[in-house]
Amino acid sequence: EEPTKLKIAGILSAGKEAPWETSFVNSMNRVIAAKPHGLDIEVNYTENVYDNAEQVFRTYAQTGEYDILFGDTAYVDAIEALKDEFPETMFVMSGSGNHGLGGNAYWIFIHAHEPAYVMGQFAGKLTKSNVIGAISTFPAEDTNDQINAFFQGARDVNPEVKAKMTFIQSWFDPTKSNEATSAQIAAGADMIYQMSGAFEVCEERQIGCFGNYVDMSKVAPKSIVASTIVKWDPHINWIIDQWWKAKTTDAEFDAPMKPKWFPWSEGSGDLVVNPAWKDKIPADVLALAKKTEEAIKNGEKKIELDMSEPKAE
Amino acid sequence: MLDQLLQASILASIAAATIRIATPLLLAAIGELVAERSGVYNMGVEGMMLMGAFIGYLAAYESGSLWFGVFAAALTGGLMALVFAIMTITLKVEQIVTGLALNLLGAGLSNYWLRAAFAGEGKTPVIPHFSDVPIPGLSELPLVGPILFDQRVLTYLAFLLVPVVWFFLFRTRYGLIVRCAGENPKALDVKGVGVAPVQYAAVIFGGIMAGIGGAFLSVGSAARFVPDMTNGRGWLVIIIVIAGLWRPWPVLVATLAFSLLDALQLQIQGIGLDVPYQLLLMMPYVVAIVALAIRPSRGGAPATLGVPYLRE
Amino acid sequence: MDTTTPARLSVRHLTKSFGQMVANQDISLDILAGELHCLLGENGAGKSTLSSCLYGLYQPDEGEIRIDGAPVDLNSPGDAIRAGIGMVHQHFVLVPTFTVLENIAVGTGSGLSLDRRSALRRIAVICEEYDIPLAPDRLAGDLSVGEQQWVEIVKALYTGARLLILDEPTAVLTPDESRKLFAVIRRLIDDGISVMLISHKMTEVMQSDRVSVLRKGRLVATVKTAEVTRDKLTAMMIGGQPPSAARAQRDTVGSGQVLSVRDLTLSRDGRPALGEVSFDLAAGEILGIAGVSGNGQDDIFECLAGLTTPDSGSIAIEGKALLHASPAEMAGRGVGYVPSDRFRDGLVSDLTIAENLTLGQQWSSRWRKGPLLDRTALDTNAETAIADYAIAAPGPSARCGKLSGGNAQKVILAREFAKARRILLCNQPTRGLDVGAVGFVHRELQRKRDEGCAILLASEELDDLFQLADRIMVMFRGRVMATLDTQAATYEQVGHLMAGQEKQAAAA
Amino acid sequence: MERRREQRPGARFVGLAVALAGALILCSLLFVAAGASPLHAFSALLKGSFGSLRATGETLVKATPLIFTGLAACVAFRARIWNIGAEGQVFAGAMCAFWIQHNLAGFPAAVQLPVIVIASIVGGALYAGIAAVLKTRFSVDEVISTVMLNYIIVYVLSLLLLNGPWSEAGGFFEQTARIDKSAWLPVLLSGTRLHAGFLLALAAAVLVQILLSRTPLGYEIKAAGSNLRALEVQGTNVRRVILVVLLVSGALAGLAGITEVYGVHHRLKAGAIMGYGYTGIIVAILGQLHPAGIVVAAILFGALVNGGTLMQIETGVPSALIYAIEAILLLFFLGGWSACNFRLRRVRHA
Ligand SMILES: Nc1ncnc2c1ncn2[C@@H]1O[C@H](COP(=O)(O)OP(=O)(O)OP(=O)(O)O)[C@@H](O)[C@H]1O
Ligand SMILES: Nc1ncnc2c1ncn2[C@@H]1O[C@H](COP(=O)(O)OP(=O)(O)OP(=O)(O)O)[C@@H](O)[C@H]1O
Ligand SMILES: [Mg+2]
Ligand SMILES: [Mg+2]
Repeated sequence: EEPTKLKIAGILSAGKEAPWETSFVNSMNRVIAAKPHGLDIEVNYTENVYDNAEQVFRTYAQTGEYDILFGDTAYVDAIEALKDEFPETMFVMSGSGNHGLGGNAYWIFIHAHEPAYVMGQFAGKLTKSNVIGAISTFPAEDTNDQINAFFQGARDVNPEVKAKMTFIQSWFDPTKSNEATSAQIAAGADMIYQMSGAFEVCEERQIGCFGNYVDMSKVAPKSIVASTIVKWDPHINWIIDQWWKAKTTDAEFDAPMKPKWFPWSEGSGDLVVNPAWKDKIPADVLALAKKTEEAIKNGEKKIELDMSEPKAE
Repeated sequence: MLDQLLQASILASIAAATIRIATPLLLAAIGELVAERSGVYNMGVEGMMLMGAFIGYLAAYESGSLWFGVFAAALTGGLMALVFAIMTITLKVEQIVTGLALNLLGAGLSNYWLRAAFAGEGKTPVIPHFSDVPIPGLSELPLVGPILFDQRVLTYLAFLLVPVVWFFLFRTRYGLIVRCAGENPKALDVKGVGVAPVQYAAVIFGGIMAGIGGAFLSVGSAARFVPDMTNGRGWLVIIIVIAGLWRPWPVLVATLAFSLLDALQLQIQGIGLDVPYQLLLMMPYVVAIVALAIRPSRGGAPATLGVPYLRE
Repeated sequence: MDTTTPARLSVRHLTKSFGQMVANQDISLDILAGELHCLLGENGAGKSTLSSCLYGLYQPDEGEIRIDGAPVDLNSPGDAIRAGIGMVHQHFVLVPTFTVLENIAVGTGSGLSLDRRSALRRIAVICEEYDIPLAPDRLAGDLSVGEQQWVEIVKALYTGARLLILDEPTAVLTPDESRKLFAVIRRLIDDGISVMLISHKMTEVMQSDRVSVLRKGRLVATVKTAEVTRDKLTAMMIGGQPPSAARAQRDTVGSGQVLSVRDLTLSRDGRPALGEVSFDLAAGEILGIAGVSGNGQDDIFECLAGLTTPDSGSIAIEGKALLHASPAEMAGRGVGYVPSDRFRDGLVSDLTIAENLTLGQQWSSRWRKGPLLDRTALDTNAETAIADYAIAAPGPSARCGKLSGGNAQKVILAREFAKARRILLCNQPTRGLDVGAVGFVHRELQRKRDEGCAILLASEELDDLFQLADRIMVMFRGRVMATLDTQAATYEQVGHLMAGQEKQAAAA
Repeated sequence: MERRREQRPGARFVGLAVALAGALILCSLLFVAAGASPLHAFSALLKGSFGSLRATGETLVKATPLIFTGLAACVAFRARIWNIGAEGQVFAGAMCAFWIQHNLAGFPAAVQLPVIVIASIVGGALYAGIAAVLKTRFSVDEVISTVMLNYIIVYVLSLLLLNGPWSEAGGFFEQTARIDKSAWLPVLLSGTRLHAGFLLALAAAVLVQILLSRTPLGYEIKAAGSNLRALEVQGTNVRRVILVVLLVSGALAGLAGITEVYGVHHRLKAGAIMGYGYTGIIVAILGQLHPAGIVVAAILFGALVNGGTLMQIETGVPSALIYAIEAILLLFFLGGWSACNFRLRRVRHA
């Protein structure tokens, strides 16, 4: 007899308003609407979990009601402590800071470096000062990959480009992030990858900025050139498939030891150009970006996955 | 690399950033200065700023008016200060502890309310924010014009308040009363002037200023609220008042010094000087400690700061 | 002054208690217009409490206060000021960082601006009328004690008082300054202002028109001063015969220098505090220090107690030089120190009597059992001290903050006498004490001297010095003016020296 | 209104009961505002904190660091030394312990555990010692220095963890690698996470009680809290007292670091040890600066934080509310307690 209901706990490291969490929730909503395997999916979220993970996972697991405990970041310690005690429950961890545990502990990874590379091409082509920048929170593998790809994309189309890098050392401090932006602008940057999510200065100074995780065009209509969009849909679908397989066949949970990630071609991300900027971008640049996107998607072009800490020049 | 730092455009950027970073600190510090001059050590500035930032954002979002947001933030700061005043002035509860409790309250309530207000939306909406208002004429001055005279209204307000508060404290009858409350409240009491009303007024003024300082963060410089967005600025304000020897002009200098270090640190990162940024970020605190340790004068603290006044 | 003069202030059946403690019980008295009315009573008799009730600082539990016949509700000093009452408090209520003008003007006037001009004018008028010397622009913190007292008085007059309450204003004044104060009081009375004066000094009390005597919170009687004698008043106050305060004559002063001080020089905040002070002190001798407070006495004591290191000079105890000794080392040499401000320097209010009796010796093996304090030893010690010094307290574990001034002083004496094997430093040991307590302190000091202890005694009460000291050293502006043999010295001579007048003193 | 002389215990009890009722009503209103039934929320809170052996164990786990930081505040505050720096001293304790322990891989637990405990004491004490030296030698107010030291050490840890000598090989998170099991604080009760640190905390509470009430240092703390000057005049080196008090306070705070790192998270990272210092101050005050009271208050706070998780899962009330509840409890408690010191006086009119 096949299950008709699926109950998921979404265990978020920060609040839902943070872009990373927003992208997760948005993807989850799309999956719920799509009803994979005809399942009625219910999701209950807990926010700001990061340092209290073991207790939150355990509290969910002990209710016995939840099929999948879906964590959006590095929860390997908590999952390792619990996975054998709750063999019927499926545990999910995401991104860097984890390691493979197998069994009922699944590990997914989001890499948005491919669209980030294309954004880098925009930046490299559009910059007048030949100085581009990136502002991020902390250096972490799953953000470093994007920043490195962004810089790489720019350099590949414009060898003159110099890159500036600032970490604001806070998960979310818009004021600091804005000041960091001003500082980079003063240092000559006119194309900035905003990973710490504050666009006020970009808007004011009307320089080119790039967003990530979700489409930032509405947030900063005057300055956003393009945004990478993170889509968890293939990952979530894969997890649900794995769960379905285990529940409908005799197979045990058997998670791979390596992280599961999906390339752009499989819908793990997207690139949205701000409609308001479309006219300002020369046609050849748009064409180049289109071409690169297709090449990446059909496998002709491989973008190096560089997760080391990006450095300024 | 150093020569990069010394370029005119970079220096101008650092100067302008210093003034922006200084604004919320200065607003709150001026308020705290007056409160401490009246003898009350308000350690709840962080909580008041945070609630001010949140309510300012919420009110601006709901009403569509940024100035209404600022007004609501001032009200919120004032209200929290009223709670603080009732606790410490009327009920004589330890001031440091009450301040900590208010910080906790501010953090908890703003975070909770944020979640409750925007539950399910998954995202807090971005609102418009104040933009720069160049002062005609002055803002066109070469070099200093764009730095000093192309700022937000709240920034002008903050800097204008320094001479105003100086005049109030040292040139008016009420200023003398406020200072007397901090130096020897009994001297006020025996003149038939109630100590409590003076301290209430000073503390509430401090709260209002902290609220506006917080609002500057959420509607003046960012355009949204994020949990814990004050990020320790309330504590810095308390340090600034002490480093500024409880006097308006030195407080201004201390505020600018802290802000300059912060601006410098961001600029150095932006230029790409290969110094670990943690070192740069801790710089203001280290410098402050050293400055406090070697400062020549130790005076300035109101004599009965933090001591509740009892007649008997 | 006859009783037909209308009463400026009438108190009827006033009762005020603090918890169980009844500080004022059923007090009824009248202060007439233009009279000098003295309030007399032992420490803790309730004089300050009564004044505070009259000034609206405390609200009486029962009773009625009338001003010029009309009942008033004094809920705050503001009410009192409006009713024409001014008060000079037992302890100064000044802001040291404010100027004299600011101290006087704060809280007065109206409007936003601080009208310095008119304030200056009013102060000048008052100062001229009563011949009070004041410099309005000096910082209150820079003033001498006497000058601060003038500020307090002008402050009270500035608010337009018609009844002035002075709570022990002369306790800190020199004889000269006290005389001057009385001259001012005279003028006030001539102007029709009533003065209620609290004092422990009989010479001053005798100058009043009428005296009200308080004992243990109750009014014993109000009498016309002209109709009583000093002894009668004292008997009323303490409820018995006063102890005789005759100077105990001694033939021999102990031999052997115990303490030798040479050329002690000290400056504080850049200002000279002590200039080349030298003296010797022998076992069994009492050396008195006379001087207006603030003329270096405190500095000598702080140097000797190890609290301050002098800039130059030498201190030797039994020939052993000890210039940079810490308080603990000094105590270790058998030096006991009775500080002038007992609640600031001498006692910890939150500690019990037993604990205060061992203050500073908490690590001594005498009071410890292994790493822990030996409570039994502490308590036994305290019980002995309570008995020996007749300390009025419930027991060893009573907190010192609850003791009256006299009893607090006894706790300090008990501790320091035990510590003072060689030298006892006594700075103002009788300040603010009542007659009974003063007599007790005198007897104890004599006993200690007879045991062979060398005693350095500073007092603003010349009576203390003339009764106890073998020699009197007079200090002025940090310097020794002269050291006189008590037998040969006169009050007048010492008074002149205290005021820095060498010639007149020599002539006298 | 005027101050009461005598406290009747009855009045105090009533005052506190009223304060507690007020706090509960205010919290209930917040629950209602969040769209949850207060009854449901409170019962979830209770169930989550004491509903089972495991829940109780978890509550005690959460209480453990708070006991230490509460005691740290208690020792300092009794002497009226405002050590706001327990936060940084927790970091220092954890960092010092890790610094020494991570070189001891392979040693048996019997060696590593005592080393960890001692190192955390030393680390916390030394860091507090900086504030002590600043206060006694340079007269820098301890409130200021400790607050600034709190900020500085966060960056120092970050420096060490992020591409620093302590960062996890191949990792980018600001944390160390997992600590070897041999250095974990042993679990006391199987089926819970309750670790030996809790016993350590109880022992510390007893020791602090003895220290305060029975030893010469406790005597000095009491005296310093009332009249530091008299203590000095009477021959006690008050610089030493200030130094020792801050060292003891810092040492206690330092221990909170290892209970979290070696008892709960098994990694050194900022998030594991953050916030306990400030909360400890509140715990100390709620516990009336008495060790026994502090243990009770810490367990109460542990229960709130612990139960808050289940409350959020069951009722959807954001767990951030827990902090507001803590603050409201504290404010009402302080207000109620203080209000008992006063009685209203009817002003008679003649
Ligand atoms: N605020 C108070 N709380 C409790 N008891 C008090 C208070 N003020 C005074 N007392 C007590 O009331 C009694 C009267 O004190 P009061 O100060 O009026 O005495 P006094 O006559 O002025 O003594 P002195 O000559 O020492 O100044 C004393 O026993 C004192 O301990
Ligand atoms: N200020 C202090 N701080 C810390 N420890 C102290 C202090 N004073 C004394 N001690 C310690 O207390 C112990 C005994 O102190 P002390 O020598 O004062 O006692 P004692 O009564 O003279 O004892 P004994 O007669 O046995 O020498 C010594 O071990 C000393 O180290
Ligand atoms: Mg008195
Ligand atoms: Mg010895």
